[in-house]
Amino acid sequence: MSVDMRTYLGHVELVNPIITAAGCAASGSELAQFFDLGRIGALTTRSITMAPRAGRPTPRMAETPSGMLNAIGLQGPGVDAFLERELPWLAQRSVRTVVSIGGGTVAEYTALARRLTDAPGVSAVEVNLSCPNIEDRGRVFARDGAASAEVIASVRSVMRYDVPVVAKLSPDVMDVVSVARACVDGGADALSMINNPLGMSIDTEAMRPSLAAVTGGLSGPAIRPLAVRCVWQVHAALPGVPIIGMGGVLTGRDAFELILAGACVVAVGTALFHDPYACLRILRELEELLAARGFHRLADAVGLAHRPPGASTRHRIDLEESSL
Amino acid sequence: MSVDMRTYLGHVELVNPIITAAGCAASGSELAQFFDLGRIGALTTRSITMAPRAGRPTPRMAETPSGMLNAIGLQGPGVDAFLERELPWLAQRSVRTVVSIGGGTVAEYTALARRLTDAPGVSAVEVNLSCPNIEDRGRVFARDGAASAEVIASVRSVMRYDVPVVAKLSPDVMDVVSVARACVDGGADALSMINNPLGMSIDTEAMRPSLAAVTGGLSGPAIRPLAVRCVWQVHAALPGVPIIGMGGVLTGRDAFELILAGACVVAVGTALFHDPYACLRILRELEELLAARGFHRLADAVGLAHRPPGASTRHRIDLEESSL
Amino acid sequence: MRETPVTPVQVTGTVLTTRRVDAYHALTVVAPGIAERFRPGHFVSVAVGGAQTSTLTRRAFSIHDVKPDYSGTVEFVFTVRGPGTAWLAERRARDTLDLVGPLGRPFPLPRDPVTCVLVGGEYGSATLFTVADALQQRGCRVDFVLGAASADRVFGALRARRMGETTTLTTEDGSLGLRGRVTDVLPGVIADVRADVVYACGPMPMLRGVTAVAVEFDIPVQVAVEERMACGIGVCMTCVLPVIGDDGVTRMVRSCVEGPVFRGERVRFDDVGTIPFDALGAPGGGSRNVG
Amino acid sequence: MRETPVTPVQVTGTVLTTRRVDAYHALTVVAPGIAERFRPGHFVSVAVGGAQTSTLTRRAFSIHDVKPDYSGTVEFVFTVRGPGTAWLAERRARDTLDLVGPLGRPFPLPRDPVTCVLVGGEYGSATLFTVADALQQRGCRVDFVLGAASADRVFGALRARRMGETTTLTTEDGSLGLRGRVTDVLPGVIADVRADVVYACGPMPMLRGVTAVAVEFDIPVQVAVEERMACGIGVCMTCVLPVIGDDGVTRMVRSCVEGPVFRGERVRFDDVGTIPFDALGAPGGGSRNVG
Ligand SMILES: Cc1cc2nc3c(=O)[nH]c(=O)nc-3n(C[C@H](O)[C@H](O)[C@H](O)COP(=O)(O)OP(=O)(O)OC[C@H]3O[C@@H](n4cnc5c(N)ncnc54)[C@H](O)[C@@H]3O)c2cc1C
Ligand SMILES: Cc1cc2nc3c(=O)[nH]c(=O)nc-3n(C[C@H](O)[C@H](O)[C@H](O)COP(=O)(O)OP(=O)(O)OC[C@H]3O[C@@H](n4cnc5c(N)ncnc54)[C@H](O)[C@@H]3O)c2cc1C
Ligand SMILES: Cc1cc2nc3c(=O)[nH]c(=O)nc-3n(C[C@H](O)[C@H](O)[C@H](O)COP(=O)(O)O)c2cc1C
Ligand SMILES: Cc1cc2nc3c(=O)[nH]c(=O)nc-3n(C[C@H](O)[C@H](O)[C@H](O)COP(=O)(O)O)c2cc1C
Ligand code: FES
Ligand code: FES
Repeated sequence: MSVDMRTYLGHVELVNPIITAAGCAASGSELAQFFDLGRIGALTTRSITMAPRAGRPTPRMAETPSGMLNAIGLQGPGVDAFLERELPWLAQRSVRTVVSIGGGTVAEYTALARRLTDAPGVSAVEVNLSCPNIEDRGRVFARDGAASAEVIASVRSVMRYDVPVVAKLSPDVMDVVSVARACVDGGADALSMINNPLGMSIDTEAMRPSLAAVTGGLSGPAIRPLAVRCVWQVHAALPGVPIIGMGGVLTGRDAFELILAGACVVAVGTALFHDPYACLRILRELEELLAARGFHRLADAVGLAHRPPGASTRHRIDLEESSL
Repeated sequence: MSVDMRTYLGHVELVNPIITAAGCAASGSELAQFFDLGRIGALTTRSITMAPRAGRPTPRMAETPSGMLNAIGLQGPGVDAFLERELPWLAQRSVRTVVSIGGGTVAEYTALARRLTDAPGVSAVEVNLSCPNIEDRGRVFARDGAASAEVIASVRSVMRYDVPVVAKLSPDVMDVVSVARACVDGGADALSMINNPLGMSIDTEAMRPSLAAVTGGLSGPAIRPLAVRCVWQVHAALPGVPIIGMGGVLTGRDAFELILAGACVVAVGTALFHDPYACLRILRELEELLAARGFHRLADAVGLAHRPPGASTRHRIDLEESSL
Repeated sequence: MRETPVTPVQVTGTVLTTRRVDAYHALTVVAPGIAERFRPGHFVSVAVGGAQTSTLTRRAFSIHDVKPDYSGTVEFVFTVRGPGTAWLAERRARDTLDLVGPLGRPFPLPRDPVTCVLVGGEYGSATLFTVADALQQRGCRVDFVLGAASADRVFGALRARRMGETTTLTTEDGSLGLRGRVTDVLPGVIADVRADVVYACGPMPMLRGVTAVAVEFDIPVQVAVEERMACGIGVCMTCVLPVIGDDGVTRMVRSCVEGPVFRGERVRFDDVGTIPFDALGAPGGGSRNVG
Repeated sequence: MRETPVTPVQVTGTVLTTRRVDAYHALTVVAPGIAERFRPGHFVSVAVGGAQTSTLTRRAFSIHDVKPDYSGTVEFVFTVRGPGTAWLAERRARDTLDLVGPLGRPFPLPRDPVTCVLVGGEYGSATLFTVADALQQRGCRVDFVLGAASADRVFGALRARRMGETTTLTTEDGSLGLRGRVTDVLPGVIADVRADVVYACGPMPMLRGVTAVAVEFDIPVQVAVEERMACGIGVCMTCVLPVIGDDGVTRMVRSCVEGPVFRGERVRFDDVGTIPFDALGAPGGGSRNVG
């Protein structure tokens, strides 16, 4: 039962494909109480912003069927405090760290990237494109391929060549493949999907929106079918681009589903709220599933569900046609 | 406990706001075994096409967390058989009928509408815009405001003036409000939302897509937060336009949620698969909820969650600021 | 428009007994409205997972037995496959269960006292005993052929031995009866007993094989198929398979309301999972615009 | 970065007993790891709905009691509000329950044997008895003020009478003790017993009122707040409220890890549900770019 679980984001090797999703693991120290963060592929930070942010008013959360809505509003300490306290804490413990960044203008994203360039301990930068573009009437970058590409190109141009830049996509678009392609053309080394689709719920007692912010991001198993579809479509169109898949992963089976669709890394978000050990459990379950199906390497399973109807699994594995 | 449950789609009065969703009640006779169809607001037909259609291969269904994926492919008897057998059956029983139509070109939608013009028993026409536009590389009409508006304008121009034309929108767009606005500008008397977002699941045993059609439409409670958000946004932007809300309604509470968001009619789809009596149960629960909260008229609850933070419910009801 | 012969009802029944039968679970549920309307071949659909469940679609199970106790009980037999059946396996006496039934078109019964071979695969055998009962009441001779992968998955062997003139068992691993499949022994049984008709319930590949045998002997065969179902009442269109109609035209028909029982030779087994090019309404097919 | 003083653990505990206490349900669960780490004021979070549940977020409950039986049990008391608590109310002895705990910062205890008034509202009272116990072990005097809407919602009146020097009860409908709210009687109690410190747990409006009274008397007050929580372990950022830090700066702090116990006067009760303009990182606030 020894499966080679290593995977790659660009040139960065991760010991295994299970990482935390942005904004779902706070500063890292909270989860470190439960397990050694070095045992997972990487930790993704919350989306770091230039200034400290107090976020949105409460209620920030509402439960929905097999999911939840959140409207946190990128609460965080700002990049200075992040570089002073949170990143060094992770670096000291040799935790592979994907730093998520969020901004309101291309310039702000770029400035953030510049601040990260010399910081030790940045394994990759994930660009959270689901932020309102204050120069385009608050339209979210991720909904517009050109705006997304501009952010990515600018971030890519200032980041160190050996730090992959990951573009995080939203499902709230007409055609996720065209946004993905624009980001790759703009220089993205990898893609990450999906960020939360926009949802809403109403408190039928108060007869008001449940969230103070009215709308919020939907997460959890409810959105997994959207995540699988986005990963599938993008992997089919851009088979060479590494994908971080996420959206409603609760179990090893769910992670395997995203891997079969084309993800080479799987991020766990909402499941962490339910089970602080979720990442390790999912990793174990995934490894067992792979072993039970005779895989020697995780890489051989990536995108495997795309093989043509007649083709057997063996065939694919023997030819080592992995998409990595 | 007597609440006035009447509601209006344009000038068409429905005895109550609970109707079936397109494609979820087959020809009507199947549900008629369980209850008198005259007791619900209306029955929406499956999307009628010009020619008979065999639909998609099986498996056509996969269960997902709090939802399901379907890829039926508009299986149906075609408009001739529909007009010969299904519509007369409904008309004989005085069942209010919303006829859903689906086509591959503007011309096909228009031809369908023309066939319906003189048919007795058509209360309204719902235009299923989530069909691939064969003149635009299969891009779904609903994803493009201009294409949607063109279909609506053409259908509107041939339908009798007293039969409302309802545009059915998809959540898989960058901005549902702009598509809604285009449809209303094109002549839609009402809007219906949401059709199924595109999803996918993979059978991790077979390591293949669960559906023969690979992707399918996601329905059920999982998508209710998307439906509430779309209804809310469109009602906020176009407060005078009647909205048929749908997406994951299982209970009277869920219907009330969509009504508070701005729907004046609520369609029930997937819930019918779980509970053949769903429409009547939801209607009863909704009426009880309204009565318990002191409403005398359903109309007073429509869009009520939009009232400004300070405003009380009473205020709204007293001024009869209903959005109908 | 074909009317379903029996009007189904929805009932919240109480679980009376639960039992294990080798590899299977069996639940007996008090459901008078369903028991009273039951005819052999009917199935029920069951809501699973309880109040806050994330599993929304009903699960279909053939009715194994109905009894008059407590104004009417139904029993079904199942194997644990996924979350729904796992949840059902945890039910205990006095729990409530939401059932809709009886569903589907039952097995048509011959008018005359003919000789019938009843073929069951895995839990499919569970459906056959009420059929056998009805046949015997009409003076028919009944012979059983039951098979499964292994001994613990052959359902109802004892009861078959009690009821049938002959009972032939097969297992793929040889742990009970003859090693092999039911289709290996079926020709012999048909010839020996001079069968007039075959009734079959089991996995689709078995039904295909059984149908082929019956066709070879030129005797009628009634099969109860199993397709993925979301509603069981004919409204969702997920459970279709290609079936040749009386007019010779292939249509994608719903197995929940137009089946699950079909004349075997009418089912295009080789084309299940596809839309045959000559089916009514097939994409680009010649039958477009055929009413 | 503040470290949570106690490391929480996740345990799958067995329900030992279930009981009704007036309007409330109480569950005792065998959870040695949690019981052993417990300090008064801690809470647990509970997974609800079973294997296929659609309710994904954990539910938070104050720990009412811990006992050494079966290597350690914890008990919590709850009222049925929505689907999660409805499901919990259906649990029976021997069912298993997935708990994470102990969570949060417990009540700080005074070094000296001072006089403490413990104020509880509704099920908030359930938290106070382990506090009272710890205080009495340090030689403190304990007086109770418990209130609720009606008699059946006043939790622990009997136990308070046994443990406290004095116990004052209030109900809004006058069905038990004095008609009114705890804040109506609290000034009198504080004055009578010459209280040195107040401990409070209950609904937010009550905590605000209790804090105002304590501030008026210029004595410290420790309140355990209740905010909507999704994770309970500090990773989701949903449970924040504006709290003034030692440096005088208001921050949106997580009540699950930095609370639920706070010094009352530090909580900006009037601004709960908003981002005060002067909070660190408030939109457009003067504190932008403050590290
Ligand atoms: C007419 C009919 C009679 C049946 N009788 C029996 C019986 O007597 N005993 C028995 O053990 N099983 C029977 N089945 C199969 C049974 O319905 C499935 O095993 C069961 O639905 C699986 O549910 P699950 O949650 O365990 O699995 P999952 O795979 O998680 O089910 C997911 C979804 O797929 C559907 N599904 C999955 N497999 C099947 C299947 N084989 N047939 C239909 N729907 C499926 C379920 O209804 C559900 O909607 C019958 C099926 C049909 C159509
Ligand atoms: C630190 C703390 C201690 C608590 N102690 C107790 C206790 O001892 N006894 C008791 O009866 N209740 C207690 N509560 C409140 C309890 O958590 C809620 O009543 C419960 O979560 C409601 O769940 P539900 O499914 O019944 O309701 P729903 O309203 O359906 O819950 C939906 C979601 O909102 C959250 N939620 C709803 N109300 C609250 C609330 N008031 N506080 C926190 N989250 C909420 C739930 O966790 C869930 O995620 C406590 C809350 C906190 C934060
Ligand atoms: C509470 C919460 C906070 C989140 N914060 C961020 C964030 O700061 N940046 C980001 O890119 N995504 C954020 N996300 C989105 C997640 O990273 C993830 O894309 C999404 O939740 C889907 O995965 P899940 O279903 O496993 O949670 C957040 C999600 C949640 C639930
Ligand atoms: C099996 C199935 C078939 C459907 N067929 C159609 C259709 O023919 N035309 C259409 O406009 N919508 C169709 N829909 C979409 C529904 O009408 C509805 O918009 C959607 O399912 C959301 O509602 P629900 O969650 O209550 O099912 C179908 C949905 C399902 C589940
Ligand atoms: S299962 Fe729904 S139509 Fe047959
Ligand atoms: S509940 Fe998640 S941070 Fe407090």
